[in-house]
Amino acid sequence: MIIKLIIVVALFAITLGIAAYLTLMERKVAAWMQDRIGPDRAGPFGLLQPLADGGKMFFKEDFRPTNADKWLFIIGPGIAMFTSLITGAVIPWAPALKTATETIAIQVADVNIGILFIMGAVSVGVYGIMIGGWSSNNKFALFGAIRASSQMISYELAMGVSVITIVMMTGSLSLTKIVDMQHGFWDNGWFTWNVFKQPICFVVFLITALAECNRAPFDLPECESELIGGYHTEYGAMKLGFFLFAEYVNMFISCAVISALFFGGYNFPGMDHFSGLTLTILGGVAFFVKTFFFIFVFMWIRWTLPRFRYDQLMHIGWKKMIPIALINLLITGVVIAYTEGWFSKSKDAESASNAKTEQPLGVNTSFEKTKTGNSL
Amino acid sequence: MSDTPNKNKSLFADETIDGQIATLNLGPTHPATHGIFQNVLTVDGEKILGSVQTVGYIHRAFEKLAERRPYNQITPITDRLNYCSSPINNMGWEMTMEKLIGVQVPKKVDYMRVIIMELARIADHLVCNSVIGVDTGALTGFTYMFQQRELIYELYEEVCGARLTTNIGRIGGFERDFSPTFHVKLKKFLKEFNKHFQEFDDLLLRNRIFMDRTIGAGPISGERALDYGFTGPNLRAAGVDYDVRVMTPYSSYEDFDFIIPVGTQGDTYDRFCVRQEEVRQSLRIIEQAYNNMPEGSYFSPDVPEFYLPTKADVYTKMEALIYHFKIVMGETPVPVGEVYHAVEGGNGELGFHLISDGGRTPYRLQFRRPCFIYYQAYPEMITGQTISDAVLTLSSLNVIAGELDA
Amino acid sequence: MGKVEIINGVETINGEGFQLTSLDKVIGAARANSVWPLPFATSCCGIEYMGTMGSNYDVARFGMERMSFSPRQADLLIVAGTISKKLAPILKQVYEQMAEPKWVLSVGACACSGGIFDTYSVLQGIDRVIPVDVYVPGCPPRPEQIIEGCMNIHRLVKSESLRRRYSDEYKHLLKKYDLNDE
Amino acid sequence: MESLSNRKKVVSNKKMSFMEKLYFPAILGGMWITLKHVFKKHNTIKYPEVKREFAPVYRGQHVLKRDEQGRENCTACGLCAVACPAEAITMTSEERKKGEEHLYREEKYASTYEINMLRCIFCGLCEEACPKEAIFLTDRMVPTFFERNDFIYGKDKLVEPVDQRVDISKRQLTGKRPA
Amino acid sequence: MSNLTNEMVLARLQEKFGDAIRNHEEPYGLLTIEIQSDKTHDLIAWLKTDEVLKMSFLTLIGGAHFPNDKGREICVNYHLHSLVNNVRLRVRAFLPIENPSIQSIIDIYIGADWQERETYDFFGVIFEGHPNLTRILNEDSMDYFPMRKEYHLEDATREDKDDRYFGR
Repeated sequence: MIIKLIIVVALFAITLGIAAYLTLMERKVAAWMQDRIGPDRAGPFGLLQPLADGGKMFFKEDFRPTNADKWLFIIGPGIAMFTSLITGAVIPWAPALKTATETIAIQVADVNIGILFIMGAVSVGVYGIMIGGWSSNNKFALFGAIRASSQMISYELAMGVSVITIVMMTGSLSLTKIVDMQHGFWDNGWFTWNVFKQPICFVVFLITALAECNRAPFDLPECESELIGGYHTEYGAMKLGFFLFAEYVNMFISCAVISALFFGGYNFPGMDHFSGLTLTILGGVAFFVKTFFFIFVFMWIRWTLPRFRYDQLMHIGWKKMIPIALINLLITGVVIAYTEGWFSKSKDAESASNAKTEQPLGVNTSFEKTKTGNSL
Repeated sequence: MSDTPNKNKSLFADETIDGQIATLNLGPTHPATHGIFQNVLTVDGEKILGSVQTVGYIHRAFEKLAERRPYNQITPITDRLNYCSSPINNMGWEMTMEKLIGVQVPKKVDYMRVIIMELARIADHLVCNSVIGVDTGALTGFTYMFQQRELIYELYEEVCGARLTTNIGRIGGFERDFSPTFHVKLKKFLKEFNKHFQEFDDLLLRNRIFMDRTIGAGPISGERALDYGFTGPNLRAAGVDYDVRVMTPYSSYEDFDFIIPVGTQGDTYDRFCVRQEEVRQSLRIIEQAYNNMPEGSYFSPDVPEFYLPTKADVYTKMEALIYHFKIVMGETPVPVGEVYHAVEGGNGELGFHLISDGGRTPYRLQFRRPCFIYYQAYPEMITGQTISDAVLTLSSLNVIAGELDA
Repeated sequence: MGKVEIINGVETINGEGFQLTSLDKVIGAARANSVWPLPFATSCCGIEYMGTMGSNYDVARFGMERMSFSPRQADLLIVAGTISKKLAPILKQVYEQMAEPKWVLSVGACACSGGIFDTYSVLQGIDRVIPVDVYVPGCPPRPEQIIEGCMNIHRLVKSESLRRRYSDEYKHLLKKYDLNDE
Repeated sequence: MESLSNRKKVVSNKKMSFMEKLYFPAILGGMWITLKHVFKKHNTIKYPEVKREFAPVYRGQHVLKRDEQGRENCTACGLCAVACPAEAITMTSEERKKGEEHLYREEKYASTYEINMLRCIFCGLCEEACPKEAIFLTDRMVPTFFERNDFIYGKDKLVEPVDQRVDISKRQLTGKRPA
Repeated sequence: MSNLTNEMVLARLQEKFGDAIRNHEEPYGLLTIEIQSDKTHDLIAWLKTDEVLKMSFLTLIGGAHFPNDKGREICVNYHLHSLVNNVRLRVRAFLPIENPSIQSIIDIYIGADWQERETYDFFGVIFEGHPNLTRILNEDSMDYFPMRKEYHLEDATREDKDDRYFGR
């Protein structure tokens, strides 16, 4: 129990710290790509910049527009922040620490529907933006909120379908199981990581993750040149800070999920030579390296690409991403069925071991129902 | 979306699609306006039904001011018209004056002017195109191009001593010859610019996201554009190859070989492409002018009553001293007459209509400000499009507030 | 989050508004390194401000690259360019919409004094409608001068007591410009 | 519409090739460009520490020159004030008295000479107008101040100190034009 | 490009509009004709459609104020341009200051809209038939036409200036 508490607190602190420093990283990455230096005057190499931003926002006048809905205006950023923080709970950050007496999972909760939990929490997150944008009583904010919600709904579907593909291959919704399935790096003449098995699925997931995080080229809800600030136009001080913070936390979590689902999470080549604490630490390092690489990719994309237009965004979401994801799902299903021997006459393939793993297809259908039910 | 040019002729669409109609204030301080002007959009969701413009937020009474300033003090005022390419304005005004007093400047001055003016055109188009990039969300191209623009500013600085509002050149020539540093910097610029420019081009031009965004955004047909009085790159994007440099050559533009890039539909992508190509053509012109620069004086010796004598002469020669005082006091007589002179500014035909009554100040000086004239087409161009298109159209029209409001 | 009231809990040496406490210093330093500007760029100086944002000068080094076009989020109002009499009420409105603490940087001759445009339509200096903290001369100023102006703002921010915004002097200042306190 | 110049060339190509339709080639190409810049040396001038060199003819803060013997060149003729489009220069002239020959070069001098730096647009017309080579714009910048009144530059700030001469020799391109 | 000269243009114009053309001159090679103010609209409309002249581009509309010319105080200039022939033409009409009204050409050139509004704003020229003849650059509350010669340029509130120094 105490260990769990420590993990919770540590995760909370690390997430916040990383999110804070991601703002700095974003500014630095942008600067490097633009032949600039970036923040360098707040502390050495600008390392105190996030603290300065936080300090400033904390002591800024807290402002509420006269016509805004008072409570919703406050709740909005709260929801955004809360949902983005709780998603980290189900991510396995490192290989379980096996001591002589017990096995300590470096994870807050190994729920067996981990990935479903993340999807659910993320889709609640949009309410923060919607409420915030709507309650500000500002047209630009409202536009941002509308764009955010429709974008979330559209891209969640494709994201869900691409996740299902992985779930089908793994046979489990638990993130720990998905990660463990990708053990090591090379096995049976092929890579173990899902990205090599499901490259299309990965691309779809990456794109939808960008959209879910409102990152460029999908940053329509707050696109500065059109909507001034989008949903947070009327927000100032720490409430704005919450929104911005939530965005970076979301990005961090998304990248962690990407590396867990597709890049083997804490697995790394040659991990079998280690054990115990070393393995845990090295695995954790591997996980964070992967995560940060994807964060860099996110930023890299943001500072390179122009953004879509609203209707093009919808077009891509519904007419491209979802069909691609569905076709991929279908192919995967056929391949799985084939390898499992469903097409051969003998029913051996439906062995006891297979039946134990929670009936992949059954799970999928129920999962999809929940999803559609949610979003419509 | 709307691949066909906008057929909606009325400023306001009467029929509405289902849903509620809202008004949205684009400006005065909206980030997309890059300057200060207001558009009140009527929108149904993201779709724009109509727009009402308000301009005049930085009306500075240029024309009235010009009636109160002696001729040689008007050059600094013209700087502030289209401040992205102020040397073109300066030289347009100087050429107008030269036309009025009837002086032929040496060929070398013409070539020097061409170099400076084309540099200004490059700077102007770079600002416009990189800002289109910013408005689509790609900030990085903007920073690449601004580094190049900074080099152009350094070149101005070598010639005249200022970066943006240059006050470059004088009636009858230049205030000083190109310095050795200028030559070094210009050569370096000519050598390296293309590489960086190509990079910017690669970043956006054939990127499908960018193409999807810009193709069909804010289109206008050639006929309609002419009706509205479009000139410059925006008209050429609509397919009409009207260019003052070719139609009524001034400052020896007839000596140079360049093509006039045109577009087809007059949408944002056309405007972007036309400007990109114009930058390349300008570079070609600069190279031609620089390599064939004739020998000679950098000012016309024929106009002692307008071109300041050297300081050394002022101290030693009575005549020079008198001219000096007369020029500075603005007491030199000018012919009574009426001149219209047009140059190809960054945004189109920049005209100077000068009525002189022989006094020390212009009797009436009217600027033909291309922005002011074509910006009125904006509501028509965006009707039926989305807010994002409106923003892009605005930045691709390159509406410069200083020129818009005068 | 209500209004921040922490300041009252910190003891100052003699209780006066302009005496800096150590909290003042920390917060001042934080604020100074994170001044988010609202570029109210109307004309020529706006282009030069864009140049300052560009790679060659890079205001990002001061933590100022996040443009806040929404006045709620901005700390520094950079008025760059001519303000005509038609625009003056809008400028005032933008200033009023900004949340405390806020500063104003007046960039260029036109914003500072009307510059060359001594005409019927141009406001002769924005300090006729809003209080200005730092003036930057030039027409337009070089990016160096704009950075210099920003650094002056930073100095001001650093040395400003958290209490100043509640002081009588400040209220008097706002009253002079006919601005609401809240 | 027929061609007006016979020089026109359509430059925009809106047809996308198959590869371009796929989004990814151009996106990856763009990302490659930006990645290359990550490893490039930055192009920033760290302003307060590093200063970019201005052109010698840069039009910055004014200086009122003294001659070689330390006498003020200005004779308060007022040409600079007349030439100023921003009307930023004001002065009052005074007759030079006996015993002041070491201070002022001419018989008349400016007892007050003020430039309103907030009005000034640094166009350089005053420098050109001056028949006595007294006023020059230099490659120094006018600093920023908190108060409006600090920008009225009087003679105390404009006249160069005898021991700290402002070098304008390179600017004299204007003054000593080659024929 | 045909070689249309100013003489040919003038001859064709005089043939068509005869008496309405009061005056003509050629300052700096730009043919300028003065036309009766009530015929301006017809002339410009005809010029746009004429097969020979093809003056189908409106370059500029502007005003000028000549307070000493009684009955003809306000002048309205139209600059037209035949892009095909590359010939420019300046058409002007004089209006009395008591009733400076002239027919709007917005139905011929939609681009005349703002230029007419600007001319109204500056000189108070009433363009009959203009759908929205309001001030464009100045505030609506302004009660004079600032470009007329009798009005001052300077802002009355400026304090830091002493006119004695500037010779104005």
